[in-house]
Amino acid sequence: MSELTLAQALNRALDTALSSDDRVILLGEDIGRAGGVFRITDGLRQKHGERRVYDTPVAESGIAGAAFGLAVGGMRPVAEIQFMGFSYPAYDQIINHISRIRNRSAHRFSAPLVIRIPYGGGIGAAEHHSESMEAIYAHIPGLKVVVPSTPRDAKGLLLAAIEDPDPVIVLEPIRLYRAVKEEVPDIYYTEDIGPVRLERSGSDVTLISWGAMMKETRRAANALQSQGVSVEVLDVRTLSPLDRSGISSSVKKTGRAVIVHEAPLTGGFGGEVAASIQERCLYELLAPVQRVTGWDTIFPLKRSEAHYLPSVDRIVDAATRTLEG
Amino acid sequence: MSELTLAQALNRALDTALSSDDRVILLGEDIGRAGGVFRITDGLRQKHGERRVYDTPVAESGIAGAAFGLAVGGMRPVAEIQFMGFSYPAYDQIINHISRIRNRSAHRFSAPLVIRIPYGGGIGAAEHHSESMEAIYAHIPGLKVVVPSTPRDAKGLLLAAIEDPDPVIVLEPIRLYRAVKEEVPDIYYTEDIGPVRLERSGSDVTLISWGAMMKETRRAANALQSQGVSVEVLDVRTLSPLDRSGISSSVKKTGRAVIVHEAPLTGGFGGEVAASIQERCLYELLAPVQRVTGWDTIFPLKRSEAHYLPSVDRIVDAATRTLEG
Amino acid sequence: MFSLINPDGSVVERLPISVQETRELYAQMVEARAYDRKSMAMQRQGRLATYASFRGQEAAQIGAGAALRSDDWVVATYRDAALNWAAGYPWRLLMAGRTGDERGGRLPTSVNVLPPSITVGGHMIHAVGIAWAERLAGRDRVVLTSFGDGATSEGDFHEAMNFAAVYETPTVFLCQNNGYAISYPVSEQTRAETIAAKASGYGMEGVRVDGNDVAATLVATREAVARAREGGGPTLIEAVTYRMAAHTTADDPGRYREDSETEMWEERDPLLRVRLLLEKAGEWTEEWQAELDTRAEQVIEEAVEWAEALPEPSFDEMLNRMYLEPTDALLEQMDGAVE
Amino acid sequence: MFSLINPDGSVVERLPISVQETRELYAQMVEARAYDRKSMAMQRQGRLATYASFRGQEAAQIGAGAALRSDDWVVATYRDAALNWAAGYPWRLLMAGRTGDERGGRLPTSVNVLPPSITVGGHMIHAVGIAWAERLAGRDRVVLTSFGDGATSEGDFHEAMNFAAVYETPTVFLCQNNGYAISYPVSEQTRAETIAAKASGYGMEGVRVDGNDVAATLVATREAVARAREGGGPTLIEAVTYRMAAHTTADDPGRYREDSETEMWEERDPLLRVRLLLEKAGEWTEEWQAELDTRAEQVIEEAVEWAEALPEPSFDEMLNRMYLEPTDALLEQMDGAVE
Ligand SMILES: Cc1ncc(C[n+]2csc(CCOP(=O)(O)OP(=O)(O)O)c2C)c(N)n1
Ligand SMILES: Cc1ncc(C[n+]2csc(CCOP(=O)(O)OP(=O)(O)O)c2C)c(N)n1
Ligand SMILES: [Mg+2]
Ligand SMILES: [Mg+2]
Repeated sequence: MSELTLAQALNRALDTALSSDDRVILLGEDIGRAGGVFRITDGLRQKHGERRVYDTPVAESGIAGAAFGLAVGGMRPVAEIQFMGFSYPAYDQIINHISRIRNRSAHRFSAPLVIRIPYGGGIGAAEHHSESMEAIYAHIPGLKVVVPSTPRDAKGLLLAAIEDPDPVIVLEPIRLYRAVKEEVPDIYYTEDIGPVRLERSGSDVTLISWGAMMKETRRAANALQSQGVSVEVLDVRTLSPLDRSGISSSVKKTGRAVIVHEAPLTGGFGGEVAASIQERCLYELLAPVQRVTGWDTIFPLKRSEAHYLPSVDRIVDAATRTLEG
Repeated sequence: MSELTLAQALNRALDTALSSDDRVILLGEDIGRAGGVFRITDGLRQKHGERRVYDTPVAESGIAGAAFGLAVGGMRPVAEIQFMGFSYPAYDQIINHISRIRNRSAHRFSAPLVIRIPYGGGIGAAEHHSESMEAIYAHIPGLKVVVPSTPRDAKGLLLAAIEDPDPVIVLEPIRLYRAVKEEVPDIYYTEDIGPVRLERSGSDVTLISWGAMMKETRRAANALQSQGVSVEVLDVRTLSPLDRSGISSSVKKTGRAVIVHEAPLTGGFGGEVAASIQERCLYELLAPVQRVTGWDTIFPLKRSEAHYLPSVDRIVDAATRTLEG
Repeated sequence: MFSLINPDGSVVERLPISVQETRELYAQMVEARAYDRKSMAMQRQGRLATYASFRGQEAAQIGAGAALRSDDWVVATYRDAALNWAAGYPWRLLMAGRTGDERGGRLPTSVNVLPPSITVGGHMIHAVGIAWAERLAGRDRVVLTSFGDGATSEGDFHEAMNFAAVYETPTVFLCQNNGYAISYPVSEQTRAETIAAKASGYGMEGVRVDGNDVAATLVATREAVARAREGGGPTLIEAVTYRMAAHTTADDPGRYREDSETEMWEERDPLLRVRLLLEKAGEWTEEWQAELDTRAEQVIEEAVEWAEALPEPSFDEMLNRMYLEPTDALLEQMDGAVE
Repeated sequence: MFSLINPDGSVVERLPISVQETRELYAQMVEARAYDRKSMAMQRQGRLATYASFRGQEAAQIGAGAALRSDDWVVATYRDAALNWAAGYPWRLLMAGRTGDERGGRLPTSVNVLPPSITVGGHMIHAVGIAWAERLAGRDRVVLTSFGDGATSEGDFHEAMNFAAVYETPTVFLCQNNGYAISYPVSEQTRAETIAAKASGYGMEGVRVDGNDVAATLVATREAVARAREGGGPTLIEAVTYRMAAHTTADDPGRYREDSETEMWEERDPLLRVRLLLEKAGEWTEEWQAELDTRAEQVIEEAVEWAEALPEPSFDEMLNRMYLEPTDALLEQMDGAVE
């Protein structure tokens, strides 16, 4: 066990993967010499060599497409896209090739690869550096999408993603990279892709979130709890495949749900979660499922960031509304 | 008035726009000499000249990006992407530039342009030629997305899109291009971007759909009606901005809703619609909002197409379930 | 432009391939053309989904295919059935794909060919990644990727060329310049004199070859393959050829090209010149041609029968192809499905 | 490589620009450097969001900017503040942008410069589209787009270059090759000898110029602009320069380059050589320098004050910037907002 930040846990996961599986190679912009803009690959090129950790040209479609080829050719590539806002040039490769080769070849070929994408705001970054467009990935058949929010999950889910026989997008919450430390096993271990993690049990309302917004969600849970509300908290962790039964069994119990995400409301993945809840639990619902999300705007620049990010107050407020409903 | 197919109505809209506004120019692959793979631009280059209707290299990002520049430079470009499956290379231009220049420049610049994208299956086409990924566009702030399902709407919405001061994606349902004819005014007219169209009034259940699936939805409404069910049918027409009040006022009345779309279930835009309905009408809902959608699979090749497309039976079935619920 | 056999069957210089090899190449082109002919007929009868004819491009495809070792890779397009077949893709699977059946992409494990790419431009980088993987694994396989003139306009062409050059992957880029991207002539697609000229911007070797000359294409590809295999990195080959038929069966070339152009290319037919060459050498007879034709038709007929006899693809199969193990959502959808 | 002024201030050939013009260029470079210096300081104090220094690249930017007519367009990047300013973008707005305020992008309507592009590669095609629009409108404006060496690896570079050549748009492509894409050296980004060599693959003119030489950059850009204005189509200019500072304030160059390299480039400083040149001509004095410095600092200080005095951006403003008219959803969100 070591006390690690989420960033360090990811670094350890990659280190472990490189050590334990010769087929694993890393590629991405500035991940070699510089160790990545967030230092997630720090030291890995020095330790594992130039033939395991590759700097690439600035060409995201090329990175994803090369990773596809590497995977088809028998490797286990782990690509880094520098920020989610720069992942869109790779979208065509992801949806049209990476997610489809198993289907197109009726299982003859597959693309077991990982694309790591730092996402989300909260660090006052430049334009395009704070995106939360997980919904556009979670909608792609043939792809899996995970979003860890704790150091322990980060290592376990990343290793599971690398092991997975199908392509996995790993979304890394930028503002949680160094926010907390947690005891993380030093050994190789995986966390199952799929199941939500019940983070706190309660009976009045279920708070449902993932990734970066877990921080505000946990704080809101504390605030509500101190007001005497019994709160259940779910960390969804995997957006695709979505653990609908895990979510609905909680909401069946509490009768109330608040979904929290940072992406804009309209078309955000919270819509899927809310739709699934009412499909499965309508008769148990005591109030409408609430969504606390980013506004229907582009993520703003630094001076307006606080206007955009869902606050603890907004979550508490929404939960309170479900209790009044 | 002329009896026109949806394809012809689009052609007339473009013709009218080219005639009435010098700033309008068309660009896209094979839209000039060949008149487009679906012949939507048939005859327009001959009529309006080479400086109004441009064939482009096979480069979708380039097409979208050039359209952006043309719009910023004062033109009103209407770009065609040949099939939705080939729109993904343009996704970066659409989300990072086209939808953002107004925000980035605090209204100094804007990108009043239209991107026409044929979408949807049902014609036994090759891979990537049957996509229904409207959700990835409807989630983009700063963008509008319309989906006509009738010839009259097609002309009016396309002209409204060309007039609009902001960028608009026009999704054209391939399998409705030539499916029906309708009286369409010969004059210049627009249909408002935004409001849903109430296609049929009823009191038991609301069927909600858009674009290509309107055909099956209308048939299902007929079938249900003949079983004595009073059906209300909404053609959403505009996915962004979404007419939530139009939808919820119908569902408040009927207490039951079935959403129909062709895209895969998970992360499809039906999630947004269902979530919004339960937010606004939970206490009026007599049964869970049902979604009848494509499966969570890649759109299959010809021989499996019937397995994939939501059928009239599935819609009737879902409606019946809401009536039992 | 590098060429060896003139349209009239005379040779530019002594052929570096044997008569036996030339006969074999000819036989393959005949077989490929039979496939093309059959596919066109089936398409008209509504038995195929869509079909993109390669008539006129047989030399480029068969010549390039012949330059490969049986374990080399091919990453090609919807128009490359002849090339894919030359690299081991069975006709029956190619045909199954065209009927609209994903099972057509389930290649035998001994064959290193990807199912044809339908998107234009996206697949070339795959050939770079695979070649990279082969080198990392310490194997000396080469990866050939084929694409059209139109594909060179896509950004993905640029990124693939650059990655291949930067990482010195054993990739051969074969551009079949057949004059058109659907209706858009190559003369308008780019202001470069040739497609081959684009190689230098990547510090890559570029060669231009008569793509209707099977010997020239073979020799040029062989050189590129040898260089790649020996660690000399990638090459761009532009094979100049012509699409004799419509783009696909949905296209009407009358809208954008003159019949006279097509007729001129008819004279440069890739099969004709080899027949003439062999005839002059006393190696072609009408009987042999009849034999080739009969055998080709029979082989293709068998492929058609096989493809059309495949059982109806099931609903569950469709859902089961998404992941190695279906997700809960897919299992639920299989259970609850009212189709 | 085209150059006019040597690092020691001697001239390669008689300068085609006047002394007065040279003094003016020097003054502009001094002012730009003051902005850069101030920005670096503010970033360290946490007063800016992020900052990408252009120190070392003043000649390339000021030289190119000086080649433009006041109504020409500029479409450039996060590193191009000096160029943007030279084309009319007020310091105060550039500074407001860096503090993290969208209002920094609200240029005066008389200025045809786009807010700096943050994505690498995506903006060049915009310069093609704008130039195309200008020609369609019958105007003779030229559009200059600036980008780095790293951007030439993006597919969008390829598509932009090709569209510009195909449609013969009046676009000037200025690549500031500053040696690195963050940590990745240009020598690894491509196997081409030069960036300028990439032009020929598009049938475009390519020129290579000493980007630390303000006169050479000005002259080369002027030629390209003139050709574009006269309908001669686009040009690619590679301005060879060096990024003296870290990529941004979050970067640590010690991880990927030697101090000795940076020191070598210090000797090729773009301001120094012009100072030496003017000094030799009796046109530079310490007093003048002091005057320039003082004025520059004052101008920049005013810009900072203006930017920092902007009222807090409101919540409604954020929502109101999405469309010309806010949608119902946005209006609802404004009404119901609990921030
Ligand atoms: C990304 C993408 N854009 C557009 C298309 C539609 N399309 C299919 S083939 C084709 C032309 C391709 O021309 P070329 O590369 O020369 O190949 P050819 O068909 O001539 O063999 C186009 C535009 C596509 N399949 N993929
Ligand atoms: C599409 C995209 N990918 C990645 C990035 C992250 N990034 C910012 S600057 C940069 C390097 C760009 O290098 P270059 O084009 O040489 O410009 P320079 O910074 O040297 O001026 C990268 C990779 C980005 N902004 N956009
Ligand atoms: Mg072609
Ligand atoms: Mg650079």
